[in-house]
Amino acid sequence: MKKIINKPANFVDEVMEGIVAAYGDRVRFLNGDRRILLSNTPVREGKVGIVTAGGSGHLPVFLGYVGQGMLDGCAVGNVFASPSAERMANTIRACDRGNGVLCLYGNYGGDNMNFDMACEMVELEDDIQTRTVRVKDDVASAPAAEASRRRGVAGMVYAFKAAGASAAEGRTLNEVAQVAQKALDNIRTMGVALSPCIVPEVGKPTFSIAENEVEIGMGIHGEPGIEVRPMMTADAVVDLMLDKLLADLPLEAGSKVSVMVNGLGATPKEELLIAYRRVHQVLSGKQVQLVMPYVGEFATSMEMAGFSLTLFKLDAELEALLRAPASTPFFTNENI
Amino acid sequence: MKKIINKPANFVDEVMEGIVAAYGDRVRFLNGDRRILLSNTPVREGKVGIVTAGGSGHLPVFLGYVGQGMLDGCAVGNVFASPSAERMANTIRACDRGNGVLCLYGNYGGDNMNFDMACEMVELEDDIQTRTVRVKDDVASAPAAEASRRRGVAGMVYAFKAAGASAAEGRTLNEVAQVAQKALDNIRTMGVALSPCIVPEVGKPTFSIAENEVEIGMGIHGEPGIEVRPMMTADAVVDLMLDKLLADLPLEAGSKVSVMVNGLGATPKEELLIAYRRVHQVLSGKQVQLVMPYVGEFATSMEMAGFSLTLFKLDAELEALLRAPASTPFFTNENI
Amino acid sequence: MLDAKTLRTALQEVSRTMTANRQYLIELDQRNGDGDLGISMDEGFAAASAFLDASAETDLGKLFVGMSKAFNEAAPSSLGTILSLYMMGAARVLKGRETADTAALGEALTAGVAKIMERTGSKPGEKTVLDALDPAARALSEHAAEGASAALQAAAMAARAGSDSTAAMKAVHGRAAYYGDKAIGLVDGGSIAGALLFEALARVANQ
Amino acid sequence: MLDAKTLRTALQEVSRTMTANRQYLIELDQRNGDGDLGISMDEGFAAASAFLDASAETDLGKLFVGMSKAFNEAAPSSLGTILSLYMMGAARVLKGRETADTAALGEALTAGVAKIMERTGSKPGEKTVLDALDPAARALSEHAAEGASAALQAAAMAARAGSDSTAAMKAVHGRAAYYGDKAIGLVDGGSIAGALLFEALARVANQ
Ligand SMILES: Nc1ncnc2c1ncn2[C@@H]1O[C@H](COP(=O)(O)OP(=O)(O)O)[C@@H](O)[C@H]1O
Ligand SMILES: Nc1ncnc2c1ncn2[C@@H]1O[C@H](COP(=O)(O)OP(=O)(O)O)[C@@H](O)[C@H]1O
Ligand SMILES: [Mg+2]
Ligand SMILES: [Mg+2]
Ligand SMILES: [Mg+2]
Ligand SMILES: [Mg+2]
Repeated sequence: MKKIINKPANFVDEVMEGIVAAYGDRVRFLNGDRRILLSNTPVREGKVGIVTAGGSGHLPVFLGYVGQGMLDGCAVGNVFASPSAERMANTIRACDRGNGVLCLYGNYGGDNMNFDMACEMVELEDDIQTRTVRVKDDVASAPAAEASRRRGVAGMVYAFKAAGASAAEGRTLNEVAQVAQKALDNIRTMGVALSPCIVPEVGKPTFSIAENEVEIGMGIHGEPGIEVRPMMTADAVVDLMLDKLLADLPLEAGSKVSVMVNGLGATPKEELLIAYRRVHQVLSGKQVQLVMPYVGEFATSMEMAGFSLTLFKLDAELEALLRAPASTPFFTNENI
Repeated sequence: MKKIINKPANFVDEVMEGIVAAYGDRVRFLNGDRRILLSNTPVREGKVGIVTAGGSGHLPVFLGYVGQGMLDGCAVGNVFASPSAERMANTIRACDRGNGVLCLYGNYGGDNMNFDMACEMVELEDDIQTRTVRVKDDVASAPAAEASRRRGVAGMVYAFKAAGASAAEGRTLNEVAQVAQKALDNIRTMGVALSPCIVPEVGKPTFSIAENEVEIGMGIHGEPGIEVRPMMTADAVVDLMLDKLLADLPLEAGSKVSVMVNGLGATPKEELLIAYRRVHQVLSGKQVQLVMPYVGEFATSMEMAGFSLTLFKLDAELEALLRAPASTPFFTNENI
Repeated sequence: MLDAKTLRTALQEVSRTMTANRQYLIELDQRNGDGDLGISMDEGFAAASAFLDASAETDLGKLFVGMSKAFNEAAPSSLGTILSLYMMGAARVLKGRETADTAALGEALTAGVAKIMERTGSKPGEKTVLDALDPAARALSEHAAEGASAALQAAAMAARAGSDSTAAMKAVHGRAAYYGDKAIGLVDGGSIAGALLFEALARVANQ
Repeated sequence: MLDAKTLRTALQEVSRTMTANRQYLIELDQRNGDGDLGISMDEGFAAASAFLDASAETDLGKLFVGMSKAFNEAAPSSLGTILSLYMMGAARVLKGRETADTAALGEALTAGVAKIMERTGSKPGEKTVLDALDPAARALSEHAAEGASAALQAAAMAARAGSDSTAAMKAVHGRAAYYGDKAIGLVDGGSIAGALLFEALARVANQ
């Protein structure tokens, strides 16, 4: 296994220590718990808290979005595994400023069950109001008719941004939850993978992809996609992804969209730009206006090769939220 | 070959088109030449120009640093190959505002010869004053006694930042060149590689690294390093790199340093943070103060796995230059 | 007779079993999941066992609550969380008791199964751990009169048979659901963890 | 007799040769460089040849300047740039002439070698293209009296022998220098490109 790590069992703890070593001025652990990261940025009194949680191995998701204008706190589990309900509850408690907390996270079994338990705990034990919005943007993970089964992938970054901006404005918990849901209703993602990744404690790839093949629709933990295809050109892959995405989220002429081309970990920026070029060609051809491009690594699967494409259809409200300033150690839209 | 590309021969042109598709508000081609990128950001009258050039395949190096507070323009060649002297000369011409242009680039044969020719051309044909500063930060590429043979790697990003900030302040060409050289005198880099990369037009890896081995000191085009070692822990690799770097650039107790942990392309951010954690441990132990961490991908070799470590020793002047605002489509220090 | 001491012994054996099967469970989960099953079962049961080893508590209900929490802390994966729900469900029945006979244990584990179903919306027949846990609880209750050893033997056989039967099923929950028909023919990894759990309990009861 | 027409024919043959040897040169460069040698030789000579095909110019000096520029535009790699310096050096000698005999060509190519040495600080014996180009220019001048065909034959043999001799040398320039002693025993890829160049010229002169 070729990883720059020490003991596999210490992987997550050491990553967390690295984050605080580098960015200790802006983020901190909750009471020394190396699985809970909180923002140090001062926020307005009574701001609605925004909390997420999920497995490790997806940086900048989730920890990377803790900071100004985005998340107040985040709990992480082991690689690809949910943190415990207790840790989620502690995170919620730390992020409540009296007006409740939005739990905004990807739709995965373990996370769902644990967040439900955590919300129950803080409501019963601490009288903290919570709302839950689950990210289900991956069109490849279930057909539109079963959209509630879909997984949450890179589109969650846009949701963090929109919800974070609306909370920073001083909106109520219900309003923030509504805006997160509205954003998500306009967000769709699809990914392709070229190579697997290795969970450090497992030590070898969970799955394999043949040298001449591409997994269309694969999930960020290696969940199988829609089909395995012989390796295709960048343009052909993008066209195929756009077809699926646009079938689910039609973009009329004149509409505005922010496009995210997200590298899964091992794919060079050069290739992401070649993909963006094609998206731009196709959507411009449909008279769709592309604004605020997100090209880079926003939600990864460690060393997996491949990328995902996210469309975020904007109206005036969503665009303003997307443009609002945000700054975390791993993300800023200052130059987007 | 598993790359998200179309025709290998079109690789660089399509990357360039992707950059302008995404960031056309902030950068542009020079007269439609898809190998020369210029900044659109307005700068002060008579500002000294800063220009670089080199082979493609290292994003964000070099193109990614064209923008506010850094480079005025950049010419690129094919993957890992210098652009032509004519293109360099055109870039210099476009970036001169009457007070001359600093050519700041990595010390590679092709780039050196072509930049020399380009400087001769613009001096003879256009009366443009130029100064040349070559980046030679890679301690693994030659012993200290032959430091002038060293290659330029990730440390050039710090040099772009320092020179860019000093030019933005309105300093003269000589002053900007001096500051670039002073920064470089305080910058050292060393890299390790775990896997090779593929030049698209070549179609297969230039070299191989055994599954259980790590190349200590390998260059960003796969130039061989100091030694091949059995795979080591993150801490052991970092310790070894720090030893080499500190032998070349001693850091006394009380000194201040910005550390860059730069992923070569396929190495996950998690691993870079584990490496940063160790650097922080070791240097903090020596009473060295770490400021402005650069953890991420700043100078890559497409899909190569591995990372480099750069130390930038700061005095008050260099620290102020490093803190000065910079914003390009690929880089901002707003959140560093 | 289940009490704090036998519970401790039992969990030690379960924990050893999961450690021994760590790699096997990882590989099972890699076929149609993300491969963490072996890690979470190993670490979850180790934590539950460590909790019991360290606790002076004698109330079985409180011990089950503690195990549930320790398990969730250590292994909050899907199956880990489901098993801590299972222990939490059983805890309600055992609350206030320092001992439990086989019938009471059967009742408790039936409540555990119900708790999982209530919280996940899943039911037996959907290719999950429930296909092992549900028949095991039923068998335990049915054979309670025959004594702990025989009843747990029956439960273990029922769990294993239930697990075997998942091969023919189509998954509707969790990661396996994404594999659709591709996973038909594969036994559900979670149900195998369930069978291993009851087989370990049966071994302890037999000693 | 060298003139615009024979130069054009010669460059077509050189270009074909480099295309045919593209993969071979890539592989040579991969052993102790970055693998682009085949690409740059193929593309550089193709551009130089295309320039000649398209040009109505008859002044050999101007044709060499044009080739040099076209070559550098298309192939600004280390060796590409060195070869465009070579052509630029030769251009100065040929300036103002519409024809050149073998002696004049020898003089021009000797000036090309000098130009490379002046601009790169390299000299023969350092495991580079100079170890092919320098002996080739000398042989051409020495055998000029025997006619173009014989002289170019001699130049090609000298270039190849010079290239062969690089195997024993230690590189001090370019990427190969980073390989230090590891590259001893390997022939320099650039010198092979030099040998291929003169072998192609000899073939044309022989027709
Ligand atoms: N909704 C559910 N209801 C019941 N059992 C489930 C459910 N989801 C998953 N499981 C069980 O959990 C097992 C997978 O557990 P685990 O590997 O922890 O999941 P993941 O890694 O996807 O979070 C499955 O084999 C199945 O038995
Ligand atoms: N300084 C130099 N002087 C003379 N020849 C050189 C020099 N540097 C490199 N070469 C020649 O160029 C060849 C490598 O060319 P090329 O592959 O274009 O280099 P790179 O890819 O490193 O830019 C070498 O084989 C050698 O013959
Ligand atoms: Mg999991
Ligand atoms: Mg090269
Ligand atoms: Mg799993
Ligand atoms: Mg080369």
